[in-house]
Amino acid sequence: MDGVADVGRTARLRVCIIAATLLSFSALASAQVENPVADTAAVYPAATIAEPPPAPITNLKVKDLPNDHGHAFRLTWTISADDTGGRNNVRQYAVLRTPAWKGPFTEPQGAGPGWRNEQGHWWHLVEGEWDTVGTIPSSTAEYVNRGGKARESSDYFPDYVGFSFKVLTVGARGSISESAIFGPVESSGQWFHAGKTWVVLAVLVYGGLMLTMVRLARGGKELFIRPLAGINAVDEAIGRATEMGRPILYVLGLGSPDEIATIASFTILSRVAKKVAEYQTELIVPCYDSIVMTIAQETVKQAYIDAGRGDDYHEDMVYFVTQNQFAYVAAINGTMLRRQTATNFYLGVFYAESLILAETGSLAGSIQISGTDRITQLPFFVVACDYTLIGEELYAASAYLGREPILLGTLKAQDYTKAVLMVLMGLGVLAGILNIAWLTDLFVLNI
Amino acid sequence: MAENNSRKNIFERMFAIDRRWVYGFLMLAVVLSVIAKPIIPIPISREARSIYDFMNSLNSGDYIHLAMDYDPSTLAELHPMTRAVLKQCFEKKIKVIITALHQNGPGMAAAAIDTACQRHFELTGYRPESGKDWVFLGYKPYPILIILGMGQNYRIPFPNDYYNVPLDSLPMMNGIRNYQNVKAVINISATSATDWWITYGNGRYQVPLAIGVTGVMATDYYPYLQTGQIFGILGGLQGAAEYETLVGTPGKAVEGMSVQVVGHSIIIIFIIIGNIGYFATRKKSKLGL
Amino acid sequence: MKRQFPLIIIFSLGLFMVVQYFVPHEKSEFFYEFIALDWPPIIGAFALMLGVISLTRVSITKIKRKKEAWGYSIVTLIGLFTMSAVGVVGYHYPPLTRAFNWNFNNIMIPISATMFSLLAFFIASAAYRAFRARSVLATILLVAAIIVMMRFFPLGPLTSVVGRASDWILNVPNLAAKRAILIGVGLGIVSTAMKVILGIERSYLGKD
Amino acid sequence: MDFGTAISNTVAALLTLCIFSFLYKDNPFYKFAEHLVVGVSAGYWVSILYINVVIPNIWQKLTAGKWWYVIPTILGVLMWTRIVKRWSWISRYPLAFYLGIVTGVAIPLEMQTKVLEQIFGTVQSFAALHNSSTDFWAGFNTVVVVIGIITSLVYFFFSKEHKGATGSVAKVGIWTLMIGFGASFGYTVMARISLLIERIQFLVNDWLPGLFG
Repeated sequence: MDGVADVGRTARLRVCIIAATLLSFSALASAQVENPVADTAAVYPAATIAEPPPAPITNLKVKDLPNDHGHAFRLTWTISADDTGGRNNVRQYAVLRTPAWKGPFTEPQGAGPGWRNEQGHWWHLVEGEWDTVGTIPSSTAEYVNRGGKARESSDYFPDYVGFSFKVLTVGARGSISESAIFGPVESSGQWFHAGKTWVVLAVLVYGGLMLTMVRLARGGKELFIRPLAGINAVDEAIGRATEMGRPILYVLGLGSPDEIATIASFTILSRVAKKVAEYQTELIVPCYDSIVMTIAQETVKQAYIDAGRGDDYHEDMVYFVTQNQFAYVAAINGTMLRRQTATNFYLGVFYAESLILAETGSLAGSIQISGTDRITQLPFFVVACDYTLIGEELYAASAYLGREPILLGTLKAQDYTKAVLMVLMGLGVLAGILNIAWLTDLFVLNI
Repeated sequence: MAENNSRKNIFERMFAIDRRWVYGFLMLAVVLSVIAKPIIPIPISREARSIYDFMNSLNSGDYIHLAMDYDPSTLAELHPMTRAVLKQCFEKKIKVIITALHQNGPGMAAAAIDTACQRHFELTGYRPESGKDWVFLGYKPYPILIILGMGQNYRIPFPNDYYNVPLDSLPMMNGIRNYQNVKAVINISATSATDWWITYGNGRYQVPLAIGVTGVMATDYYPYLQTGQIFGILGGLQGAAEYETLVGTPGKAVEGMSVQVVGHSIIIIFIIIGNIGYFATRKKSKLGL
Repeated sequence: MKRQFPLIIIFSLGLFMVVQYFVPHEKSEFFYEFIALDWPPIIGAFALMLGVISLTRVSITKIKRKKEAWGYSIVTLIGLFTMSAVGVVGYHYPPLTRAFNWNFNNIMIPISATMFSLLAFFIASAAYRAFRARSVLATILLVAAIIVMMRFFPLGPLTSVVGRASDWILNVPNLAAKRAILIGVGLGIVSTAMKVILGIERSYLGKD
Repeated sequence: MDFGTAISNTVAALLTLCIFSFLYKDNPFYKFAEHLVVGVSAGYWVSILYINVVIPNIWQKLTAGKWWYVIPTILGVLMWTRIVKRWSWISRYPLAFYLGIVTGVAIPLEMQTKVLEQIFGTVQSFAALHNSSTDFWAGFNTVVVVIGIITSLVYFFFSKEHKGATGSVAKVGIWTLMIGFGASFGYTVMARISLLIERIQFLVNDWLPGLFG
């Protein structure tokens, strides 16, 4: 749609041009605001009807778009006096940029100055010529002229080249007034994104805390962790099973051996096995994953040896059932009902099938202690079991029992970070209540 | 004490019945209510309306990205959402870029697009075409890196579309580089792909994001709604029914919601009976917690 | 050599990706786009193929050793080979894709969709026998659950009351609870990622 | 409904009933259907990976002269050394390449979206109280939310004994968490039942009419 019509032929021709102009206007009005591809065709029609041009826009400012990979300018201005005021006849604004930037070409077309080889693609910089890089509806006071960075894409334009801008105010019937020219300005990419300072701070603080805490824990420093109600529940449940002389069932869940919840479950299993060895109660550990089974066997054997009952340990306490979700659960239900287990432990990674376990267990009248970090399973465990270790409590329980330096250090680092975050949030909320604008504006991420 | 014992064995017998009776009862109730096809009014939540209003505010020719990251096991809740969104896009001539980042999902996504085009053809006589009205990019492994890749340029992870047609030869895709050319991403998912869209899609590229998720996950995403990281949530079958009503094609989800009333009532009655029995037989919690 | 070099790769790549997030400049985007985002899907394809290979191996050993229920492993292998043959060959010989789509629509969809619908029965049976208000916490949970479950019930005048109560539960206490959990999960993911990059956590390397 | 669809629907319906038969008891039909879907979906992965990755991202890139795509392909094949015990250490290199990228990308963004954004969201909800539109209820709810967040965080705080003041704060925290779990419970029940409803809709509305239609 080239739009530039040569006026001054016969009257008939003028009429159809006016009609065409009005038509193109209606299409323009409905076209979307910011066309991603800079529309190089001149879209403002020549002034066909004597119409006093609307007032031009004032104090145009152009600067490189900050915090980006370059190839972008941000223009701001005050809208024309005739826009939503005065004669209110402003249809739109058009942004023009000089020098013109034509391309990409495979090789230079003709001798002339201004041919630039941009990584194998030829572009032509034409001084004194204007490109239209954007049209914006009325009552908008800013525009981002964003170019691509790939040298071969049609909307690419180079960094570190002085471009000047002007903004045309286009009247309802096509009359135009130009703003003052602003420039030259160079676009460039930044090496640090200022808006992400908060994120850098948070990552450095948390990383530092993590490293120091893990090193302290490895150095054997006594890091305090509060006693957990969950651990008392575990001990009480074992005690009750011994009174009733019925076996204890320990289910490590469906997780793979490297998942944190499964690792935490091994630590608690070793404590349960140690107590079971002391009280000489029977322990049953059906496993879903063969590697988890081997690790569980080693854990239980070691716990028996630590309790001085090495010879009481026999291999088939910990056995592999199957790798199929529902079949595994069905097999455990059978064991629960057959052996009338007094206490059932479900600690580790669980999915939707955990429901059937907890239901059969409560039917068999056994005490049930569960713990998982799968948030979607927690509601069902809470209402179906006697006690549930919720998410991080499972990690805390294993850190409390096992004192393993990495887990302990990480837990303490997370605790202190949460403390810092709570103070930060308190400060922000206070600023919000007292309406201290400059302080609450700090608590914003502009990425 | 005798009276307590007799009450105890009534409830004991009641709860000791074989679980298959419970299954049979639920199955029968659902089958009957599906046949009866009752219809209940569907209240529209703010979270669903904000997605509908946003889509309505788009002009024809705008682009949106529909990310269908689910597989057949959850199509009951999520397929009606996809169909309703596609219907709205085709009606308003909004161009749709579609991806399916779950390895069991692409075949189902292609089928969903086909039925949506067929329905649009039956309504308006025009059949939306690949490359003109919609583009289906298909599946690639490692969703996190695919979401980041599309943030830089769709062509990095997807040189071709699902039918192995090069992207640059699709008329709709020229001038479309990454999320800056797309008005919003609507992620319909049953997996943690939703978390990855929030963290790696909206978190890094600030693309406006709305989600349609299964009931299991829906409540976990309200914090993101408050911070504005997402601008709408369709929660499970209810979200699907709301969107079907908003788009004006009440279908499987709306019918399903009426049957849900029966299903939920059974569960609530079971919980209440169960607890009456529990308190009646005075089984104190053994640990006194 | 077997352990040191992978740790160096992880440390250098991980550190670059962390720093790259804060450097919007064009130069930092080159490696990010053309290596970090372009190559992994290719590796991912082979990694996923690994899962299929180990499934085949497990099924074959089950059949060879006549392990319990080995007959079903034959069904798995038949399903695997026909589907992949129809799919792969189908790409070059289009009429086969009809069979590929037929298998998907009439085998995968019905079975996967039905598999998880079993959970509705397990919830019903558990609701009847296991979901007890045995503690204060369980009571709060059940009361909130029942209110939320009745949010779309047609209760006449009561509908809007229950609806607004459920809406309040979702947007206030649930928002607070899930936001606190999110903060914990976020810190957990970041600490695990840091431990992997700094080589503190090496379990993925396995035993050599 | 034409003959072909009736046949397909019958196959789908029979397989659906095979899975439902598990409700009665674990039986050969259920085992058959389960093992069949495991095989078919594995075969489906092979085809999707071939059509969606091997051809566009490897084959066409190599044949288009971009030889450097050989490097990720080799790294991918090295991943298969995990099968052979003796060579499985080689698979650490592709794994290291992938893990390095994914963990590096995760650190800043998870911290930003799951931690900072949530804290700032709460702060901004208080700052927003001052614009005219907020009524009493919005203020009340914002206060309840911030109390809920702080008490829940204190519940997950392990460095200080839950006694006295901290104890009661943590108690309010666990109550908030329980209401949150109640909401999840309610929505999960809806999710599970809708899967069953859809299957019954298929059997009753699509399959049966087809047979007797």
